[in-house]
Amino acid sequence: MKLLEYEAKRILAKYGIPIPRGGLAANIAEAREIAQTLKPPLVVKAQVPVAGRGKAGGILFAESVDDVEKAVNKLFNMQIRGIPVRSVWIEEKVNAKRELYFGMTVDRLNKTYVMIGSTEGGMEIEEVAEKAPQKILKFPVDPLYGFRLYHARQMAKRMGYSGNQLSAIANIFYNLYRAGVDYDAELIEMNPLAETPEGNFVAMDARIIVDDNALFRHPEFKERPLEGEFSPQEVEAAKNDLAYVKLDGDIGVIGNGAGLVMATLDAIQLYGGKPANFLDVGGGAPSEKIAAALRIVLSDSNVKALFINILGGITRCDEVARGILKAREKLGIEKPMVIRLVGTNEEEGKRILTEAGIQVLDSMEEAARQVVEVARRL
Amino acid sequence: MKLLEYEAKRILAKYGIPIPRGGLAANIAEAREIAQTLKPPLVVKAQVPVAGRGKAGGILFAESVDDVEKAVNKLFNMQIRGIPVRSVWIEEKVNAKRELYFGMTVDRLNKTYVMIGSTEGGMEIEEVAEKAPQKILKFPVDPLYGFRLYHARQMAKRMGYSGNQLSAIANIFYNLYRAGVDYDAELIEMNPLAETPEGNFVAMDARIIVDDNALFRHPEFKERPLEGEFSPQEVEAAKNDLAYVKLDGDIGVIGNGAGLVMATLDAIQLYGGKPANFLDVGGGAPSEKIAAALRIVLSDSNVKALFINILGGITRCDEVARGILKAREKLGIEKPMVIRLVGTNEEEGKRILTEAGIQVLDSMEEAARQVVEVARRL
Amino acid sequence: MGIIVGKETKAIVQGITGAQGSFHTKLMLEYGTKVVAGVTPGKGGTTVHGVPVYDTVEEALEKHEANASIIFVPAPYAADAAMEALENGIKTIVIITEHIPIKDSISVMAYACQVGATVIGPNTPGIITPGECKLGIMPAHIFKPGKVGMVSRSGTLTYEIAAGLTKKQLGQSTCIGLGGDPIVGLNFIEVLKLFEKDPQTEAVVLIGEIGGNLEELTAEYIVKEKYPKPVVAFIAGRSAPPGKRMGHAGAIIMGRAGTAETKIEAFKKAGVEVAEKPSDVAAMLEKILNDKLAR
Amino acid sequence: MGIIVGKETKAIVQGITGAQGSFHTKLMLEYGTKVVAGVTPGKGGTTVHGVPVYDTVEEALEKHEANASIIFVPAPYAADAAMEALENGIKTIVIITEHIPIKDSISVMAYACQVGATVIGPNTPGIITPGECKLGIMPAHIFKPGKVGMVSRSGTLTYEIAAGLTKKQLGQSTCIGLGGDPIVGLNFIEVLKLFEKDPQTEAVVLIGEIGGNLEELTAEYIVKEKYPKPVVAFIAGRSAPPGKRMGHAGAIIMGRAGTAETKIEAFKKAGVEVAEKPSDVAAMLEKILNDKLAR
Repeated sequence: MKLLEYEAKRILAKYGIPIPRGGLAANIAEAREIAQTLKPPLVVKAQVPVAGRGKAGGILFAESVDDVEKAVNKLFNMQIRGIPVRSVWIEEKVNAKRELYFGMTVDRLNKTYVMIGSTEGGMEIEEVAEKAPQKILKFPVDPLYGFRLYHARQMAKRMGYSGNQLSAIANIFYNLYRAGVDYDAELIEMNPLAETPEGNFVAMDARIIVDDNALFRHPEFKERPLEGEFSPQEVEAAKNDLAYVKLDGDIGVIGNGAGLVMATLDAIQLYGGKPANFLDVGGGAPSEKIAAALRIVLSDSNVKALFINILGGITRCDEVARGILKAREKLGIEKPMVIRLVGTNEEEGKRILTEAGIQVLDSMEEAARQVVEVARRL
Repeated sequence: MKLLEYEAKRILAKYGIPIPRGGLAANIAEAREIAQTLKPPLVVKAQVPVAGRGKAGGILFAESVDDVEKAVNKLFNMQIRGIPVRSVWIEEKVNAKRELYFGMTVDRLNKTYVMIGSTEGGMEIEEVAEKAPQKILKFPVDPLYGFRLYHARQMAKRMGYSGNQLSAIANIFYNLYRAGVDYDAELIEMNPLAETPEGNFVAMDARIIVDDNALFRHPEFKERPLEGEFSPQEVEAAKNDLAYVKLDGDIGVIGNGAGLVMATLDAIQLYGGKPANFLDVGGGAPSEKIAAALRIVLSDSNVKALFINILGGITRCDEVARGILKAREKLGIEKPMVIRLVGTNEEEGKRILTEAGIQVLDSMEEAARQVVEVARRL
Repeated sequence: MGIIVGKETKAIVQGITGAQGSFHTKLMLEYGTKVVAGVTPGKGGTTVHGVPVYDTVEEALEKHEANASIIFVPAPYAADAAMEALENGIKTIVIITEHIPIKDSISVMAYACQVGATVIGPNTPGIITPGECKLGIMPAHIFKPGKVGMVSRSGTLTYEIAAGLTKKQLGQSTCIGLGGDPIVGLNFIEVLKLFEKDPQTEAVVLIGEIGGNLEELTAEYIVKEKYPKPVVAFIAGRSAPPGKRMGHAGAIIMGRAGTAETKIEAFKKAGVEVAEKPSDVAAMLEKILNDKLAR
Repeated sequence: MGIIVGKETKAIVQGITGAQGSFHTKLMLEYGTKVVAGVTPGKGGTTVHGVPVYDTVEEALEKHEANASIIFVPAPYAADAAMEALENGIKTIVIITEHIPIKDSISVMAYACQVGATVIGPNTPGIITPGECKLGIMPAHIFKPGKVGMVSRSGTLTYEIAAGLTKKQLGQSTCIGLGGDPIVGLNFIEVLKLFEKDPQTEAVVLIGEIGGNLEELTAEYIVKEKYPKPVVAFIAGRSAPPGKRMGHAGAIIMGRAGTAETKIEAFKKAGVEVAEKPSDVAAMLEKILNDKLAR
């Protein structure tokens, strides 16, 4: 779950990390009120959960309360990567002598967290990572003893800090780690972390992605609205514990297992078709979940034909078959369906569908070829 | 820091451990109000930080609100081990089919925490521990991975539980551990933990001692009044970071290091004297701390003579000497003092005292003999 | 033969009384896997398909000898179940459960490393040495004994490709699903090392997907160690748009590394044949093994 | 000779710029201890009594060879300092700091055990091998080289008894303060084992106090292993009233075990002579060593 900038910043502040003075506004009145308590120059930032917001015009500057009103008006009439702006964070502009990067993410190879720091932070950090990897400091965390203050000092030291700055920035690094672990973050980062001309440090921007699988430990995010961040289909999918990603083609795809669904998309593309979505029902989906998957995919009006590709392991083919029938009955599906169904309880599944007059294929590639053909003819 | 029963129970409840329904009252009106919300029979329990409260008459039973009033009146006019009762906890009486013990403390030998369980809990648990140690289950906690739910289940299993009770009691054990670690407990225990005729579990009594050295991590206890729990001298000592215990003799004792002070008390007793207190100034005490120690010891009117026994390591003899002079000047001390001062900066310390006309001895046992002699003559 | 599991494997099933645990215990027993005991807290004393159930792993191991565990315990408790098995000395652990928090998996892997145990998963279909032992949830009928080792990050895609092999009479020595999570126990390189030492395995199929850089590192390993057995790879996610999230964190595309293109490129550079679609794998493998025979 | 520290010891001082750290660095240098570097975060680049100061242990060890560390860091940070030294490969650590939370000490000891390091303390006066190396805060002039090993739970009481020995010309091989906290690194039994192997040590003085049951366990060990060197014990706290708390958790009396009586009884049963007052120790030891010589 991607948190918004202001949520991430409030968490950082709770862990003692300096952030610019600021406040959240959902309308002009609130914005003016907040702006009056702050010392210009100010920054007005659209709260949308997408990267590259700055380049898309989502960050504006203001010298006065009236300026802020103008900026907020502009942002509220804007969509960033298709997402409407519903709130803004207004804060005092930080004078950065230097922009650093500091974050934590998951280190798959070492099977632990990894802390990442760079003295060349800012919008181009990804370019730095690619072109000058030696400027990125990576520090895998001992999974038993964690990232400790002295590790933070070692990193700070390697990044060239000493004296009072050493302790100040090491504390920020250490507290970022604590926040990340406490909040089950897949990613937590400050980019940029500003060094001011006075030698202080302030987190100018912050990002947190909470591990979706750990949300049961964080009930505070349970009631968080998903609207605005995701398409209606994605919201519906999340509610049904389905993994859905909207794409721009016309063949609706449902499968079990991320790898198989990806390979299904690849096959459709290979035969010249264009998938309308990625939808993984996961392992062991009961019939209700299959029905929900069909409902979600079909709610996308671009979909001309449907491809259901199930290879049962923990998922049972009979459950899938029942789900398809349930959804067909309830939704009155008329769009053509190509179904491929093999694996656990395959015979029973095929029997159910065949008796209901639905044809079932054995080969995924043959099925992909057929669905591309069907969609092309429509 | 010893928490009171109600504080311990509220912490347990926060961690999901069932406790009897109840409330805290500091006066009769509050007591009646709470009693009205509870279902009799009720228990009225004096909130004092001493063990053996039940045997001392600090726990009374009540069948009605009027009964509660009588009980509270009685308790508020009572001292338990010299401590006046200032508040009572009123709760619904638990019907216990069986009284268990479960707790966590520090395992010095294994250098970790140890979980302790017994199906023979209640007031006689210490007797059980001595006479039938096989009935006490000890489970050292892995310092790296902690006490996990399955460890709790292993203990519950060995204590004879299975089925739904297994999970219920294992969760209680596990949550007690979590509470203990989170609150830096030196000791956390439920005694008794009741098993009701219906097979449920309820913590009838609870005790938590928080590691004094970890109080900086628990600011919620910072403002907790020490009065009532400790003598005025003990409160004053705690404020000055001194370790003071009142005893019942007439020779005031000040020394550095718990072992040395204990050996000093032993020596006084060996020569037929009776120490008035234990006071350890700890390591590296500055002169102000020495002065505070003198003030505290002399505020006990039983004290006839003073024995200061300092063997300087991290403590500097010159600092001690200055502290003694400071206190003598400020307090106008007239009671006889026997001073033994050797170790770090010994020459300087002796010079300071000798110049001020105070005699300093080298041998602790000689000094002990002298102070006993001086006190006897007074 | 094959690797990690075989005729000598004696398994316990943790979470045996749940719907999935019970269902797949039945299938594993039918396949011939020696399931000696089950564990579900609070359900001790019952049986599931004739397998006795205990409250704790400790108790199960007092009564039965076992050297492996397969875990169907729900996600919030699954890591704890794995720790319980590890602490009780079990050295092969298959975690079927998906949706385990990353933080929990990190602890499990650290513990496993400390005690020298092998963890497969989480979020894996498990492992099968066809004809000997199935410790997993894969549909057994698509596998048959043979000389191809399979290792995959994807569950169903493995079945897809295994079915293709079997249809062409290319049996498998052992098939392993590494698991789809960001943190998993075994990785490609470790499995390649085991296959290298296994006399039954003559070629390896490696099934990767977008996300992470383990495929790239594996390609490096193959070059550096001059890996002696032929490897055929398939990478899912060629059509994935960059930056989109495909089902789980394992499929987040991170920068330029981690795309299907970088992985395919890395393998091709390492002399590994890369299949365009799942069904190509069997054909390519057939040719490699025939050529080998001809030599 | 002696144990743990000696001429070969090269130490760093963590928390060297604090009042205690700086003061005792001076005294240690004067005693001849090889203090090669100091560490205080944020104070790197300065010097204390000629000893160069670094921000991290890592950095200090890049520039200097060291095999021991003595820690004066304030309690909330002291455990972290110990972990830093351990992680950087230092195998002998003396923690002078008192008031470290029990929870923190538990972590340090677990880590030390894992990496095979020796921790003395916390809340200890340290260790001294007279004439060779002092890694601690004890007043040096009361010690002199000799053949008596000393091990104690109490700081100042050790000086008391050591001074008595020295006055009678009974020098010491090594004196160790185990530390007054509930959780400390080295314990009596471990030190007895080291003294057993040390050719210089001919007798051992063991100074215990009320609280805990380590003295009782040590007595058991002496009996069971037929400990070959003579041991004289002193136990502080005979006059302590039961249940009263004497200065720190180390002195809580727990049930019947842990009183001075149980400890004295246990030692007497184990054939260990127990002194009634501190000054008796030297006299008893003198007699034992003379008897030994006579035999």
